[in-house]
Amino acid sequence: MPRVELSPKDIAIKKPYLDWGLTEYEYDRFRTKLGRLPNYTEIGLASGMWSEHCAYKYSKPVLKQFWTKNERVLMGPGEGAGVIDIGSGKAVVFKAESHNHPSAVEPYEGAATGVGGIIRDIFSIGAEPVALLDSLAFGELDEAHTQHLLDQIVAGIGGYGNAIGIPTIGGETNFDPTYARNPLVNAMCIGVMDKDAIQRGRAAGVGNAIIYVGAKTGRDGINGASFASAEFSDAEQADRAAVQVGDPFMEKLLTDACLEVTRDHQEALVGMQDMGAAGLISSSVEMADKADAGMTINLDLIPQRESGMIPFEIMLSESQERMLLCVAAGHEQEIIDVFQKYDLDAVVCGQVTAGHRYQLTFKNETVCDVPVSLLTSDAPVYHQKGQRPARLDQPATDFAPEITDLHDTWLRLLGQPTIASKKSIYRRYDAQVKTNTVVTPGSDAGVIRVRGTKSALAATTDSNGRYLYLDPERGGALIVAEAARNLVASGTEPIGITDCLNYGDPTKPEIFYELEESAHGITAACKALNTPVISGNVSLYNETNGIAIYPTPMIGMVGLTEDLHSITTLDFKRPGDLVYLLGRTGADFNGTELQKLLTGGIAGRLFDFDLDEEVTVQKLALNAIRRGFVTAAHDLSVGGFAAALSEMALAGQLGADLQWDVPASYAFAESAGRFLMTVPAAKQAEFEALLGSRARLLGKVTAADQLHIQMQDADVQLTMAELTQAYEEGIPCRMK
Amino acid sequence: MKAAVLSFPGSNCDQDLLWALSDIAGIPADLVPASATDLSGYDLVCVPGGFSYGDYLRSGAIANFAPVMAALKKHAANGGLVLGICNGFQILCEAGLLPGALQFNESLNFICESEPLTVVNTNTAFSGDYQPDETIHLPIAHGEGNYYADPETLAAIEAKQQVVFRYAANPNGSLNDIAGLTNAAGNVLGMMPHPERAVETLLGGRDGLAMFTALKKQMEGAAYATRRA
Amino acid sequence: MYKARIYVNYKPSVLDPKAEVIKNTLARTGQDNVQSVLYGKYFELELAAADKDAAAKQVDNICDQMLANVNMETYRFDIVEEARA
Amino acid sequence: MYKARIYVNYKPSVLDPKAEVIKNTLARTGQDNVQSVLYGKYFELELAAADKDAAAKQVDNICDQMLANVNMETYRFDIVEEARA
Ligand SMILES: Nc1ncnc2c1ncn2[C@@H]1O[C@H](COP(=O)(O)OP(=O)(O)O)[C@@H](O)[C@H]1O
Ligand SMILES: [Mg+2]
Repeated sequence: MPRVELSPKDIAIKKPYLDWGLTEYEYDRFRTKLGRLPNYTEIGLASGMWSEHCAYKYSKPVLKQFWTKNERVLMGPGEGAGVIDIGSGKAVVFKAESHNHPSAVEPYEGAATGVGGIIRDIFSIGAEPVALLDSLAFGELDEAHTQHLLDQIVAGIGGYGNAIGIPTIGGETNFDPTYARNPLVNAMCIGVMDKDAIQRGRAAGVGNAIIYVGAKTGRDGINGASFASAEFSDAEQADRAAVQVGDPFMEKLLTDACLEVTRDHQEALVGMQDMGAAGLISSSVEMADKADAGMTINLDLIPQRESGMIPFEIMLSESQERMLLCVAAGHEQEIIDVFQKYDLDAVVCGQVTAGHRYQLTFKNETVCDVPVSLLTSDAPVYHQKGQRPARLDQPATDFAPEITDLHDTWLRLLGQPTIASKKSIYRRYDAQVKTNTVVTPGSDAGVIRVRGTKSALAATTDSNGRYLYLDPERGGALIVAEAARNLVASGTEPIGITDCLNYGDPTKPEIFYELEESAHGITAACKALNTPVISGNVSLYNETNGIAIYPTPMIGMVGLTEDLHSITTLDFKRPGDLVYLLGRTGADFNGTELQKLLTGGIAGRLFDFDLDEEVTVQKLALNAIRRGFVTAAHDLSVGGFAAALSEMALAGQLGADLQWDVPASYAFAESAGRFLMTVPAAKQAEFEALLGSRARLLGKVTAADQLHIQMQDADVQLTMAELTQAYEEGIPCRMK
Repeated sequence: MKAAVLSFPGSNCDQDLLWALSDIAGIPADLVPASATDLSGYDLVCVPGGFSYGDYLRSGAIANFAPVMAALKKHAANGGLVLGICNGFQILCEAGLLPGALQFNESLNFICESEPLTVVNTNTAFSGDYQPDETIHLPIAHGEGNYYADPETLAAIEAKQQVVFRYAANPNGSLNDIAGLTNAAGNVLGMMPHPERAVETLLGGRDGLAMFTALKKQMEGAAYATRRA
Repeated sequence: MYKARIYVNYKPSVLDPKAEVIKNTLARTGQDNVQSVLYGKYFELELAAADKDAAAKQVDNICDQMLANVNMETYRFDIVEEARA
Repeated sequence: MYKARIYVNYKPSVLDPKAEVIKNTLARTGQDNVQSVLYGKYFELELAAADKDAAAKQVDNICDQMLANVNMETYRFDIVEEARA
């Protein structure tokens, strides 16, 4: 049964838009601003463009507070991705995107198309995509459903990234019951380009051509938020796929062709944008909007994979691997020839027009004629009022763990999936294709060299919903600080962030409070660490049966070093090196992995966090690395000292003999602003002079096959075999 | 002396190989598209890793239908050197230039890892700069690297000492731990591990370099021989 | 003993990049008389069951839960009774 | 117009890891009455040809050269004539 397009009057009466995610108020707003009853296509376009994904109608007021500019930022949020100057005439481009919902429905393809989408954002700026990262969160790994999701999501990420040939250099994988039915799948892509070749998604210049490039448009992906299933007969439903299938082969060709266009046809190319959420409509109308222009598109010219598609479907399809270009009039064939060389469809489908109207024709009829602004800047913005959740005002009493068997607790903690080795995950990603990867997954950050320079870029993704659940603001700041700590430990200076804001339903005041407060925390830390937000993405409504996930902003951060020698990894290098702990450790146990392990959940007031002190320690740590005092460095975060020390020993296959005059439980505290570092004896004096009281000498790296740590109330020996078993088997043994 | 690096739609290690040959090993090399029909003038033809044509049917299967394959087969038949790495190995098997086939890894998962290999045959144009039975470490990155050949074929391969590299800790289920082997004539080598990813200390090791230095010597010698003749 | 022959295919609205590549390659090698390509999976299961209906019920369940991804694939099967070997 | 229905399977001597996984999973979920699993590929080609023999010859060639790797796979097909649409 073909879709029936209701008449404007019937739309007003039958209100199909309610099923597409538009409210009664929004329909009225659209109609009033338009000055007449919208037709089926027009109101359909509104449902896509006025969705949270395109209009940020709930999150805009929050995102406004982000700090987005410093002297290095060449382009901030607003385009496909942000751009930062990295010297030597080069710039780094990066962005992250969430694909939580598609991955919950269809884990392999959902994750794969998430990767495909973020890659397009990067090359649409004109940058060569050089690295990928991911950030994953799942429920408890003992559940068969979680095992299936993990296996398939990882397969999907690898399936796309490996095939297209972009190395996945890092990521994170967290486990907590809060994500059991709502996994988080965030992907980040990094690109490198000449800084004077930045491309924007603009459709300027009356008479210039709009060119559609890439895969044909099908009916896949249009029954998301805006396309209610109630409208289909069962037979149609059976034929209709809820998800798209990614085609990395096509995207590889698309990447190469688009980069060739930006490189060799600068004078012909006016603007370029990928077709992401809300497909053709969002890319085209945003390009017109950014250039303050009008546009007309002839839908008969859009390459279509299926017959009988109506304008609504063509415009809102989220078929993958498609791009939209604006090309100077007269240069159309020149550009089409480039794409044809790569066996890709490229067709002129529209023009930039004078005035500000957005017009669509279909079978010689005008099916949409609205002001550009009606679909863009006229979208509603809601100023929600947050309400502080009660749990924050009545925190449980502080968790005060008593460690009776340090040996046993240590090994059990090390084997927790959130702490344990992620090797079984990242070994399924090609980390080295393009032969730039200096540090592969397994250390604090992935590091790639920048070809043609002496520089390297480090990158990390970090999140911790537990901290934010206990304190959204402080947790938000903590997570930015942790990301920066990872980059510093790798010997690079943090230069900027991207984010994915994964939250529940923003119309609930308590959820909105979490969103707003965490943005405060993120902003404070970004300013203190000099890491502006240059791009990002919002994923709301992460709820199951009305229960939201923990507020989980994901921070993707990039660091820079102009000296390859400063790159540092976490593995112990040589017996005899001195082991130092930087920063202060307190009785900080609320929200920790230890609390989760011993009590089954998290509760209490999140521990204090001194942002200024964090900045100071990070500066000192980076300074020490740059001056060549440090042979290995590792930040302390989830799992605290115990996790970090074990990782250093395991990675270097060397032991250590240490004394630390604090209670045994402190081995698991997650106090911020700390690093473990090893220093050759010859550098001891210089190192100590630089660090002063902020570094405490604990002992030495040894050739022994074990860690020996003497603490105030415990003396523990852990053999390499025990540590390996706990750490390496933590995830695989639960996957069986 | 000149090398060609073939580039199929979907190849993604072509630039890496080009870099290893020309910038690191000092072997002049060109990127040659799959649409080319002539490979004369090249002493060595390299078939790089990646996912040619998406590897959607079977890895390497569609690449066999590219125009350049006729020229590659001719080059090989004339005794020219051919090196296939990863997807290149798969393509050479599909094209019948090497015996056997590459199946899904036993675990069914893609594996990216540094693997210890034993160089079991140093009497080839590709491996002369390694020590007999030397252990080297090369990265692997593949989902379909599980070498299979029927029993007779396998016996013939072993009898003629065509195996050049064996895995020290078989990661993918390959029969006889085969990581790389030549054709009977010895001028065509296919291997799943990536020597081109192991030519710089900065990137974690240089165990792959000896393959390229051996090839360079071989080609220099050959070029000298041709000049004399 | 029953034998189930199961066919799993993408739904028509799903782009199948695999079939596309095969079709294009055939065309490129002069075989453009091949006008459509469908690329699916084929399974054969042998199973013991009380009767054909029971076998069908179990197979249907296996298809739905495991062999096909019903978000984007459809399946069909037939079942034949086999003589015991 | 002819339609070819093509089945490609591993040779019996080749262990198919994918089929093994399915069989083991079935056994693990209590369905050990499933005694064998074969996992193959299934293609449908529609092609114009002078007659059925010509179609069969071309399809056989496509299978041998492209759709199957005869080192480890076997194929079979049947061809039916289709009414023009
Ligand atoms: N999903 C993933 N993809 C890629 N790499 C991962 C993933 N999960 C974890 N890793 C890698 O494993 C290592 C440990 O991760 P994590 O414990 O999150 O590090 P940290 O606590 O230092 O941020 C890092 O090198 C990280 O990049
Ligand atoms: Mg770290």
